[in-house]
Amino acid sequence: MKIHEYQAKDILAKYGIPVQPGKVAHTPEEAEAIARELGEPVVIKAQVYVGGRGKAGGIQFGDTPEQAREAATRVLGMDIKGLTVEKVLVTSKIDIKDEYYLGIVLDRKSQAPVVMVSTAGGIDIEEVAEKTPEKIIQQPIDMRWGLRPFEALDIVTRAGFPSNILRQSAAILAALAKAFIESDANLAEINPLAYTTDGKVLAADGKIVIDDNGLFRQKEYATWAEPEEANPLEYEAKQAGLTYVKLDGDVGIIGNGAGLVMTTLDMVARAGGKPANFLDIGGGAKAEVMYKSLTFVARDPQVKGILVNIFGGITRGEEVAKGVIMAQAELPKGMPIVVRLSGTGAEEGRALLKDAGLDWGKDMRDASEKIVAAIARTEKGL
Amino acid sequence: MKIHEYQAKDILAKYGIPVQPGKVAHTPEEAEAIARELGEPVVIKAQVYVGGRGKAGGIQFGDTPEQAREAATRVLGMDIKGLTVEKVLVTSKIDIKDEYYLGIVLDRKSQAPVVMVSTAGGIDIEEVAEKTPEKIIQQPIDMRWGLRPFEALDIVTRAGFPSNILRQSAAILAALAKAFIESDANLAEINPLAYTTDGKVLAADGKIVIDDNGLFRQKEYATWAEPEEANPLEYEAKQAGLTYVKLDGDVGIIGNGAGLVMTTLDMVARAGGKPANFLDIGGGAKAEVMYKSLTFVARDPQVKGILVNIFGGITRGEEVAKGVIMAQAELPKGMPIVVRLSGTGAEEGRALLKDAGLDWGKDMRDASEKIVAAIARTEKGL
Amino acid sequence: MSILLDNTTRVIVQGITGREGQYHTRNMIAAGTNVVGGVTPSKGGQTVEGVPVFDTVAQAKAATDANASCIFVPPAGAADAIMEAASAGIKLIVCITEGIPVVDMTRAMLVVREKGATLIGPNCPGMCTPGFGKIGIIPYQIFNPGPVGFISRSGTLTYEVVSLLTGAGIGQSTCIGIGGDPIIGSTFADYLSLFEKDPQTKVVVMCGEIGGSDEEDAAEFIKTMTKPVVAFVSGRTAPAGKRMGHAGAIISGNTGTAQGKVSALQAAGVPVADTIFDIPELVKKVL
Amino acid sequence: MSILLDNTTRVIVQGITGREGQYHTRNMIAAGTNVVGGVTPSKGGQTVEGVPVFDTVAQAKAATDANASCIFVPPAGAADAIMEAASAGIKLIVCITEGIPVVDMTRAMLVVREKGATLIGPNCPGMCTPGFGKIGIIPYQIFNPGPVGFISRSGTLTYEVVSLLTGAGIGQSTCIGIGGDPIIGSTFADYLSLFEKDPQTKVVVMCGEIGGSDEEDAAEFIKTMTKPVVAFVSGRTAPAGKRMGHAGAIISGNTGTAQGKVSALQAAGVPVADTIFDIPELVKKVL
Repeated sequence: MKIHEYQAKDILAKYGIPVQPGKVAHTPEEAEAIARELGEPVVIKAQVYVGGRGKAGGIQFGDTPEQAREAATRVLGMDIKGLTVEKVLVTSKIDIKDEYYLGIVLDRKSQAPVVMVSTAGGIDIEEVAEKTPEKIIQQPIDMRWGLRPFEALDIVTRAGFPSNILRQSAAILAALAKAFIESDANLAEINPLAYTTDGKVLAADGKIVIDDNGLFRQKEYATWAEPEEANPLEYEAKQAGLTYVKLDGDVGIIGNGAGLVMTTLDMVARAGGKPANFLDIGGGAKAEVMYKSLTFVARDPQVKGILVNIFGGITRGEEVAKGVIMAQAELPKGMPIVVRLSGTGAEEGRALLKDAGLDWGKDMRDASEKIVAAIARTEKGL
Repeated sequence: MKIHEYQAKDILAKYGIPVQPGKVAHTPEEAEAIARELGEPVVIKAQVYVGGRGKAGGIQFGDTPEQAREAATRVLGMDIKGLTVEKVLVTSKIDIKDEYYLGIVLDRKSQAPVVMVSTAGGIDIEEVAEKTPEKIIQQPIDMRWGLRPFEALDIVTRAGFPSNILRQSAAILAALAKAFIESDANLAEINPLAYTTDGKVLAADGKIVIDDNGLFRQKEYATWAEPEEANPLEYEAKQAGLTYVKLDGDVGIIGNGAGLVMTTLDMVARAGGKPANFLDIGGGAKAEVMYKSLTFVARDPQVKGILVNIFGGITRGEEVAKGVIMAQAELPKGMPIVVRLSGTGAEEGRALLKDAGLDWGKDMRDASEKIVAAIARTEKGL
Repeated sequence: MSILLDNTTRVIVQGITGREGQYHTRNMIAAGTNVVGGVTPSKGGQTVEGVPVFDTVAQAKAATDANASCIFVPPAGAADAIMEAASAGIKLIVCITEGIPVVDMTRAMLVVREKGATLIGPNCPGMCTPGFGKIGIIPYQIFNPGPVGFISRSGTLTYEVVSLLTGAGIGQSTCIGIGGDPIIGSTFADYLSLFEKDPQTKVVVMCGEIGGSDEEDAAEFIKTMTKPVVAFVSGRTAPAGKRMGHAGAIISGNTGTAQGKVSALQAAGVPVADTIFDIPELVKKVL
Repeated sequence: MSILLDNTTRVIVQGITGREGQYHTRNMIAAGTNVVGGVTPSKGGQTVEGVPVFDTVAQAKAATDANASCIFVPPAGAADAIMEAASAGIKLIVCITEGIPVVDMTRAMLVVREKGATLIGPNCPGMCTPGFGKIGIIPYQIFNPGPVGFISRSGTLTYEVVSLLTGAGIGQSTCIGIGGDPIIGSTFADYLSLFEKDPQTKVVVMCGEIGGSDEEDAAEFIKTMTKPVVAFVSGRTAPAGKRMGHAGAIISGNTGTAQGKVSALQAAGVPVADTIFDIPELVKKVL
């Protein structure tokens, strides 16, 4: 789960990492009030779930509260990579002398969080990794210990941080590792770690991604979930407990099992269609889940037809068929549905579908071709 | 540092360990009010830093708020092993079916906290260890991991806890280990862990001893320090930063280095005297520390004379002599002082002492014999 | 022969008293698996599906001499269950649980590696060896003994492809669903190495998907193998940055794309099926 | 010869820029110790008492080939400093710091043991080998080279007894203050075993005190030794349950009494001095 910069900084501050004082504002007036409260020049930063907001104009400055309001007026409502800016972080402007990078990312290969540290801060670390990998020091964390202070010190020293900021940087890195582990993070990044002209070392920007699987015990962070402007349906699906990803085609797709659904998307694409979504109903779904999934997928206005692909194991064919039939009544009139059922209860399910006059495919390929053809026919008004 | 049962239970509760609701009372009226608030029969438990309070009558019951007040009246002010009861814990009475023991103690030999678990709860675990050691399961904690849930489960299972309480007991034990480690404890004990007739598993009593060396980072617990009734001087010494232990003789003893002071006590005893205290001024003490130490030791009304034994290394003899001379003016008139100085600055120090008319010993034995003799002379009015 | 599961395998089920645990224990027994006991703390002494329940894995192992475990413990306790099994000396651990926090898995893997255990999963359907039984939730009836070793990151997709193989008259030696999480106990390369040594297995089918670089690593390993491998990769139409159901199925930047995996496999000389329907034919070609 | 410290020993000082660190570095160098560098994070590049300061032990070791470290780091960071030294491959670590939380020491000892390092202390005066120098804060001028190996839990008491020995014309091979904390890197038995193998050492004097059972363990070891041992135990008048200055000097129940230790040592055939003044004579008897 992505969280905003201001939320990431709240977590960092909780672990003792210095950040500029600041607050989030939803209106220019709030931004002005916060700037007045801070009593110093501020920076207004768009809070959106994408990178590159600086280049897009999502970071602006205000030396006075009035200027802060004006800057917030420009930034709020701005479109950044398809996302509308609905809130800004109003925070003290700092005078940065040098920028460094501290990051921790879950690494599949070492099966551990890996610390990444570089003196090349303030820029995209993936770019650094690609062009000048020697500028990044990487080290997996021994999860029995966490990152011990002397290890953090050794890492920033090896990364070539200047001697005078080693102690502070190491303390921040060790705290970042603690925050990562205790917050169930997949990624925790301070970029840049700023060394200011007045000799402070602080997290000028922070990014944390929380492991969805950890949310059950990260109760505070779980409440931070919010709809991504660009994908309101995905947010609602998550709230409804559905594993749904919005895509930009017109063929709604529902199946059981992530790999099967992904393969179904590929198959539909192969048949000349464009998948509108990914929806995995998981194992052992009952008719209600099928019903909910179909009606949910149909809420996407781009969807012109729906393919249901079920390989029954724990999931029973009759239940799937019942759910589809229940849902059909509520779907837009004439919207094509093709169901493919095999495995447990497939015979019974197909019988039910037949009675309800629903189309079915004999296998994934057949079903994919049928739904693509059906949508094409509907489009032509046939 | 010892803490009271109610404080230990606050810590346990913070780690999710079930305890009875309750509050501490300083007066019978407070006890009555707490009993009324709890709205059920209560037990009144003396809060003193010694064991065996039950046998001493320090635990009494009250089925009504009025009875609670009466019970508190009996317990408050009671003397238990030389300590006056100044507060009581007023807590819900529970109906215990079975009692178990969970403890964690720092073990020097394994250099780790060792978990000790027994079905023989409610009684002194040292007695169990002596008479029926096979009833105790012991296991050191791997400090890289802490006590993991499955290890806690394995321990309570091996200890022979009944199956139906294994899950809860293991969760409590794992939480106790976490509390131990994170609180810088030397000892953390739940005795008894009670299995109540209504099927609950909870910590009916709790004991935690905090490592003095950890107090700098256990800021909340550090504020819990309070004078032990029997040893107000020890409490004050700690507040003043002096390493002081009250004993029950009449020869005040001050030295540098714990081993040296202990040996000095032994030597004074050998010379026929009885040490009044242990006071280690540590390394590199200045005249002010010496002065403070002498005047502090003299505050003990039992003290009839003072022996100062310094082997100078970083500690300089002149500083010691200056401190003694400064203090002398404020000590009871005629109180004998014998100083023994050797090592760095011993010559200079002795010269100063001589000028001030103070007695000195050529070595530890000589000085010990001199102070014992001097006190004997003073006693006889010579 | 086969890999991992054979007639010496004695299985316990951790979380046996739960709905899932009980249901699949019944199925495993029906498939011929030698399920010798189960574990649920505070439920020791009960009997489920005719096998005794113990409070701890250590007790179960002592009483039954189990050497494998199947875990149906909920996410919050599943990593602990893995550590318990490995610490008790269980050498084959199959963890079905989906949704384990990844931080927990980083810890559990330290123990699994230290104890020299093999972990399949988590977030996997388990494995089966036709003729000997299964550990996990794979539908056993779709299998036939035969020469194909099968490895997949997915559950139902596995069943689809196995059905196609069986329908085409091609049987399987052992089938493993390796799990859809970012951190899993064993990867394609680990199982490929076992199949390479297994006399029964003549060809290996691996079904990969987007995310991570296990397929690329497998491709490297395949270059050292004598046995042929046929592959399929799903998620060609998946966009970057989206978690496609499996926690591990996510393209990060340029890492983990289906095209990258297909290219790596092809570079290792592996025929990669365009659709799953092409798999039986590719297998027949190399058999 | 001697133990632990000889002419191959190259010492760094962790916490060299602090008041204590700097002062004792000067004294160590004056005693002839080969101090090759110091470590204080964020102070790298400075020079203290003529030796270079580094930011980390790893850097110091790489630059100076140090094999021993003396730690003057404050309590909050001292255990970390021990782990840093051990992890960097330093084989002899002397930790002077008093007041380290015991929980920190339980962790540090895991690393010390894993890395095969020898830790003296913490909460100790360090050690010296007359003729080669010292690591720590022991006043070097009271020593003379000779046949007595000396081990003590105390600081100033050590100086007292060594002065008595030197005054009686008896010199020392190596002297070690093992530390007054409940958890220390090495115990009497560890050092006895080194002295047993050291050709220079003819007799060992050990000064124990109340608390723990290291003296009892030493007594067991002494039964296996060929060299004579003379002992002294302080704290005969100490009451139970009181911490006598040293965090480790506390009698718990019946454990850790002076009488128990004296009895155990006597049972192992060790002459135990009644007062420290009897020690030189006892040593002369067995020399």
